[in-house]
Amino acid sequence: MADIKAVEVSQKKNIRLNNTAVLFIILVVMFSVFSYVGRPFFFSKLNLIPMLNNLSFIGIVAAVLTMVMVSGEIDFSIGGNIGLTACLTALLLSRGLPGWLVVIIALAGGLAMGAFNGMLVTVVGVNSILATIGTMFIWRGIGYTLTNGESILAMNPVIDYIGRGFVFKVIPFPIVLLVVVFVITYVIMNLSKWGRSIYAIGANPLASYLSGINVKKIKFINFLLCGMTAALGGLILTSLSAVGMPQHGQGLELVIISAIILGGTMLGGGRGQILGTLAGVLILSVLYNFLTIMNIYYFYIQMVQGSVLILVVSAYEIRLAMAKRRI
Amino acid sequence: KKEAKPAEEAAKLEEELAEKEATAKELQAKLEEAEAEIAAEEAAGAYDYYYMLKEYAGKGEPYPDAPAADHTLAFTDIMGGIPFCINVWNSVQDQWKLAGGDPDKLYYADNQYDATIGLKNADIMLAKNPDALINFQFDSKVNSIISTKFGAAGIPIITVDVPCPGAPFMGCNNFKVSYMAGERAIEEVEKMGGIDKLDAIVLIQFPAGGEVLMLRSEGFYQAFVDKYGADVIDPITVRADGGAGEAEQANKAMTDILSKIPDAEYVAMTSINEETMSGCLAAIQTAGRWDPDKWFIITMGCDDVGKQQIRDGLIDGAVAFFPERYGEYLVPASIALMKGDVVPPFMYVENEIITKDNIDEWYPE
Amino acid sequence: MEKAVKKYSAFMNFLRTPILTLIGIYAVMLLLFSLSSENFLTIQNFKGIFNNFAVFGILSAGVTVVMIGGGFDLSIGSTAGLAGIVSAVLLMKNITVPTPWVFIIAIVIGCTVGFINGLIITKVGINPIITTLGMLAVIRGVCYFWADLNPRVYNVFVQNLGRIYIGNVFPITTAYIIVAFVILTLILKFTRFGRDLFTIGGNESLARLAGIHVDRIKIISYIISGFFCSIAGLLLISQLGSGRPEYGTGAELEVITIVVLGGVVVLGGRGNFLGVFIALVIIQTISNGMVLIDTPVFLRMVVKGALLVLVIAIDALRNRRRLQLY
Amino acid sequence: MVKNDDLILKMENITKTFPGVVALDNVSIDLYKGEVLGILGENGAGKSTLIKILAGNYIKDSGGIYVDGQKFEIKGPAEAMASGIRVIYQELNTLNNLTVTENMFVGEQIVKGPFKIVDWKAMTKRAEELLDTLNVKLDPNTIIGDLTVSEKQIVEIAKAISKEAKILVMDEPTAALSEEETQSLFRIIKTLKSKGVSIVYISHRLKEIFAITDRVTVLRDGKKVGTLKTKETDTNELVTMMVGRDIKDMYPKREVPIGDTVMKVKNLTAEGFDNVSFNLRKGEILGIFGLLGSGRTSLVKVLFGANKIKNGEITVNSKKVNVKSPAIARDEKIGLVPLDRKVEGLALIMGVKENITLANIKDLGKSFLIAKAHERKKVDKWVNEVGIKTPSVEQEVNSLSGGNQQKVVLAKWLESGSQIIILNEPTRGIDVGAKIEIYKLMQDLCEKGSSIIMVSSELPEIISIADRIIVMSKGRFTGEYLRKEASEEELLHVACL
Ligand SMILES: Nc1ncnc2c1ncn2[C@@H]1O[C@H](COP(=O)(O)OP(=O)(O)OP(=O)(O)O)[C@@H](O)[C@H]1O
Ligand SMILES: Nc1ncnc2c1ncn2[C@@H]1O[C@H](COP(=O)(O)OP(=O)(O)OP(=O)(O)O)[C@@H](O)[C@H]1O
Ligand SMILES: [Mg+2]
Ligand SMILES: [Mg+2]
Repeated sequence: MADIKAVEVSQKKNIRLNNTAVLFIILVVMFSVFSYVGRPFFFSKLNLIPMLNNLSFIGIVAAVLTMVMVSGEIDFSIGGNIGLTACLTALLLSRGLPGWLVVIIALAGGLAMGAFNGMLVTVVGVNSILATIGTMFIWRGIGYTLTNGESILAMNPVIDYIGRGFVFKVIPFPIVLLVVVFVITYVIMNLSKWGRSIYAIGANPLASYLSGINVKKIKFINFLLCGMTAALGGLILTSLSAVGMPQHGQGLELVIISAIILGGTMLGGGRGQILGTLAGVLILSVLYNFLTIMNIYYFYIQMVQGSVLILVVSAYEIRLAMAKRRI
Repeated sequence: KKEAKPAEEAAKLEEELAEKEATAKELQAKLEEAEAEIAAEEAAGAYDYYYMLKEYAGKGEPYPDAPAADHTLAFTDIMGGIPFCINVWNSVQDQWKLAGGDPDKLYYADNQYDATIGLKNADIMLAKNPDALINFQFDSKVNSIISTKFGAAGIPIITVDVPCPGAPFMGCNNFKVSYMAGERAIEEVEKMGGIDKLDAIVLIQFPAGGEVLMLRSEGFYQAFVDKYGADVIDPITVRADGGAGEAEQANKAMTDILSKIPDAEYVAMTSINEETMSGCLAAIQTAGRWDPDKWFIITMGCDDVGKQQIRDGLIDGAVAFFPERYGEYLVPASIALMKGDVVPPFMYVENEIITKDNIDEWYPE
Repeated sequence: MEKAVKKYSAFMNFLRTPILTLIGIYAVMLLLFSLSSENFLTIQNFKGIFNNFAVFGILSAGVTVVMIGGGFDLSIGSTAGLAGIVSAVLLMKNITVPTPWVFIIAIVIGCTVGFINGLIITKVGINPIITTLGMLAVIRGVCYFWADLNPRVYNVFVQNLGRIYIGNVFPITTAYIIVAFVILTLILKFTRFGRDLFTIGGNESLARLAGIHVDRIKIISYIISGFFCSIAGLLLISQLGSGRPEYGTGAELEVITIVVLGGVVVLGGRGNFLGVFIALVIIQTISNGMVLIDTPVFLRMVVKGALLVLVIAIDALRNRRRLQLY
Repeated sequence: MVKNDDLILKMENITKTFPGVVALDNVSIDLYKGEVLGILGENGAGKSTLIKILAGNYIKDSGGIYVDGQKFEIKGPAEAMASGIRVIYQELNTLNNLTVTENMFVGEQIVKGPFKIVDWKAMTKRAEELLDTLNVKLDPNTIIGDLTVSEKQIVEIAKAISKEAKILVMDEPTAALSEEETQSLFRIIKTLKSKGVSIVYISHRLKEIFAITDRVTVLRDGKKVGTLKTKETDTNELVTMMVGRDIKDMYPKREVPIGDTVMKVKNLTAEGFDNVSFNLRKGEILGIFGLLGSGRTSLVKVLFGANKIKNGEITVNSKKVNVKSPAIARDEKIGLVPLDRKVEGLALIMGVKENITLANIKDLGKSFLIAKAHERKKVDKWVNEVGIKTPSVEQEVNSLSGGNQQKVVLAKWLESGSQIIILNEPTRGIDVGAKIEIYKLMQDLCEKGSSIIMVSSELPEIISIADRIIVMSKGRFTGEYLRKEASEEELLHVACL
């Protein structure tokens, strides 16, 4: 049969680089240039390890939020979640609860916040942008109310370890967490049945539903996971700063979403790569780190980051348009 | 004027008050202790090098022997771009030059009023391994972790305005300066005819900014309480959240506060900084309630905005923090620390109350 | 089959919007606050409430237009900030730019930003949320070029712009908002541009088929948003008496909250200014009322979020004709 | 070229390709002043594509368009409209949040005064007038989302005739209309014609073609077969031209032994239809015929669990089932090939592979993970068996031709092991070759013991392929025929009851 042959021809066009690969190439180029220009500070263990440490919680939340965004939804409440979790953690510790219990309660709190978002979106049917802008105010407001706006020291062996501990005495624990979360989300999104359903839902929720996929359930669980990882992010940030404060995580939603979009995830769902998100997080962090090393004022750093976002996404659009024309 | 609150509430208020008083007293005690310590060390001549450099700094002359040459200094700014911080940063840069420092070896990062960014910046500064760090960050508790890290790396820190464990403090004693402001306002109140005529005391605060910032207005209140008693002051005190030191939110908050005290004519007021006050002033004017003779306003800082407000007759005075002179303390102290010398644990700016009468002395136009 | 002609009035169609929910909420709020504080239901207080939403009101005018056309604008706060600081700098004592020129320059700034937004969104085809998110950062950075100038606004005309009360009662800023809302309502209802905007927001491909110049109209909608950012920027420096690079920070979230609360559909094609106006009053009344009845400061944030969630949830439930399946 | 005053429009050698399909191949038509030109052709022949090019909606690959003898480069819909070309599209396109009036004047509101103020009064009045001429009673202030399909279609017609046009194109305008409504439309066409408007009329209903057109152009597989004077031709000739081969080849029917009842539907009522009962037997192809809006889609959606049941019961293999969701339907081995495959059937930006396994993801591996080799093997099997032409199984289905897309949807249900397959307009928009393949596939399935429910509005197709045909009209069953008993006239008649 002629058709079979047609199948076998396959994949010649896939030699074309995908967006994620391009991002990593950009990252490598940036890295090399920065290492040279920012010598001797930029390319040093003393700089890069803390940089990774400091982006760990952003990366972790971004990875799971990527899952939410590929399924066509969004969660703006992550920053509020981080703030509330930080406050909760510090408060519970100050009441003398054991560290492990506090961690469990904090993660459960994250789950609860995720469940609330998920309910609003899947059961009530509210647009997730609006629902989570609303809950963002709620979470952060509760954080402020609980602590009366004050920061609370959060020192406890368990909590300390989450953000500042080392595995085998050398590898910072947050980096281990970051790697673990990225491996897990990569496996989920790229290798598992679950991830397949997520992509399908993002590509066409109606067709997925009409193919027997339980769209609501999957979206709901995505929100749950997102809530929980945001709480984990809150724990890491609490540990990194040794303080629980309601301001924690303020504005992080836009940083994280920018990184995800930079990584090639499309608003509206269906397209997106966990590794792209990793690249996006790294690019924004490396840019910040380098420009700060070069004594650039914060607002100009922000300008550069904003321009990079627009430029890279323009490039995606242009590539997509060119690919369409090529057919 | 407001009627007495129900007993329950009053009790709660009293409790809070006692707590606040305790905090204030504690602080005062610490302060006295520190002052004693400083005096002792001073007598022993331990701070001589710092004082010597500071003398040159104060005169604006190059420091002898260009002590900063070949050294590096890092400065993390609490919030780049606001007048107060611009003044501080400029003065640090000027002093660094006077000390013979290379501008390229003066590192800068902007903490953006954000603990997360502050931590990131601290780490980047750590990677640049400066000889000393001037840390200007908004949360004293977050500072403990920064202090630990720099301590481990053997890099001395000087902290600005917000305490940092184990690091010498430079800046203002928030409670003290706001107490000064309160005393000054009391003078005005007395001139006008005494406390009975005063309708309200308005404190524009930033609760989200933490305790240290709250002291910047609670001292004002305390001065009134000490003079007239809590039973007189409490019923007329209004606290409001004016936001993070930006005019916009303060303007809105003040509008609402004016509704809360619709009949108040004679009002004493302070706020966390002058940008905030400028928003409040605009609100008072817009509401048609502005009368320079009936509002007794003392602000904190006396930065460029504050000076203008004094000249414009909008405020009765400002407690000057002299941000443009912060560098005169910070750079000599940094250099002393770099050289392995010691500096006083508290370096307070000598605060002055600047009014329309004396502004031209301090800041000739 | 003979079918009776069903009569539909414009009014009935109007009731499909969340307007009733909003009015209900507002009534409850008025009741609660006036029972708990004698200072609430006073002219003095309402003067304040209305004057307080000047900037958000003006910004929401533009955002409503953009959102009806299916767009989004996150750059409003930064754009207002830019127009504000540049105007304030131009109004400084030692700079002699005539006031009308300052206004023109401010408006040109806003419209230019809007034009750039529109151009990127339509011609490059980037999602408006992403485009304006990027622009938010870029423009805020530009504002800081003038960070150390600290311009104060002494120009009496400019000061009065956002501060005076008509007949000593009615804030002139509210008059601007009403004028803007009425004019925009008329434009949306009675001009081709307005109708086309609804069409584009409702179904962009249909609009293209109908021969509507979709790109042009979208760009104009962003320019309108930019225009209102300019006005908001001028109001900011007028009301605050100074220019600062950070003015307008965070306005985007507040304004979007208001616009959505007012019943403008995020995906476009539906919305009206009456709803937005009521939402404005509601948001401002909440924060005012809560100050008057001594609510803990931070609870206000929770209440605002809860209100947003509540209203959009009610709207979602009301408009869900068939059970949502996925 | 010969100057001819009466020649309004000439489309010359138009070619247009889509990924995988040559939709138009050197097609030329011409249109004279005041005439009605019919365009005939099977589904997918390229009729809609041709007029979309004329309307500026698609850009042609090559060829020329001349209006009034002038070369006319159409860059977009606006230019086409400006030169007096108006189109009623086949796909209903309404703004469901807005009123009838607003929809009717989208992009071309009536304005007055120097400031071009939209004149709502005039528009409402004009809308009423137009609806009146079309003999419908509708309040122009109704929100259009509340209307039925046929009412929406009438609004679309009213919209197209609301403004003077030089060339009016109607792409299957009567698909959803009743006989009465169709007659009103014809009256209007005649009036317009007498005013000198030229009309392009596309329809599958030969009866209408004979009733209203002056000439008819026949397309087949994207090529023009010929143009005839309507008066000088007859049904047979046109059908032969359209099909291009013997009807027998076109609809290959095999007799498959029919077994026991596999699905039993009793007194089923839901949104869109009332009190419906029928049986489906093993190996059977049950056809459901009805006009647009007759309730067919609602019915199959209920059978598949995508719409809610109000009343009645469904039995599958003698077991009463409560099909609450498509997931349950799938587990009961029911599959649905939906009406609009791009919207309801396919994840367009995903590959052929992912789409084929879409309904059976749980079977992609024993663990949490996807066994890639296992998946690949399954997919390759279906690609071969169903005959999907694709450069690779990774290819985005977006770029496949309509027929191959449809085969992907079918393969999806085969992969999930469906025994009862519901096909809603299975051959809509696909070319003849692919059509025949689909018919063959359907019958292969029946031979293997599956049962099929086929919803179709194409009479020849349903009459030739279905073993038994149920006719629906206005949400009720109005007739049931065995294949041998059914005739096109009879079915159409019953469908209009
Ligand atoms: N946008 C598109 N993308 C890809 N292929 C298309 C597109 N539009 C049409 N086609 C293909 O072009 C061919 C002709 O389609 P067209 O819609 O013109 O047929 P038609 O004669 O109008 O059929 P029908 O009678 O079903 O309306 C079909 O094979 C169809 O699948
Ligand atoms: N959920 C619903 N709510 C209200 N009306 C509905 C609903 N579903 C269907 N209808 C109406 O019921 C009638 C039958 O609709 P249905 O879509 O089943 O027709 P159809 O014959 O399958 O049309 P087509 O083949 O074009 O899809 C239509 O008038 C439709 O508007
Ligand atoms: Mg005074
Ligand atoms: Mg067609």
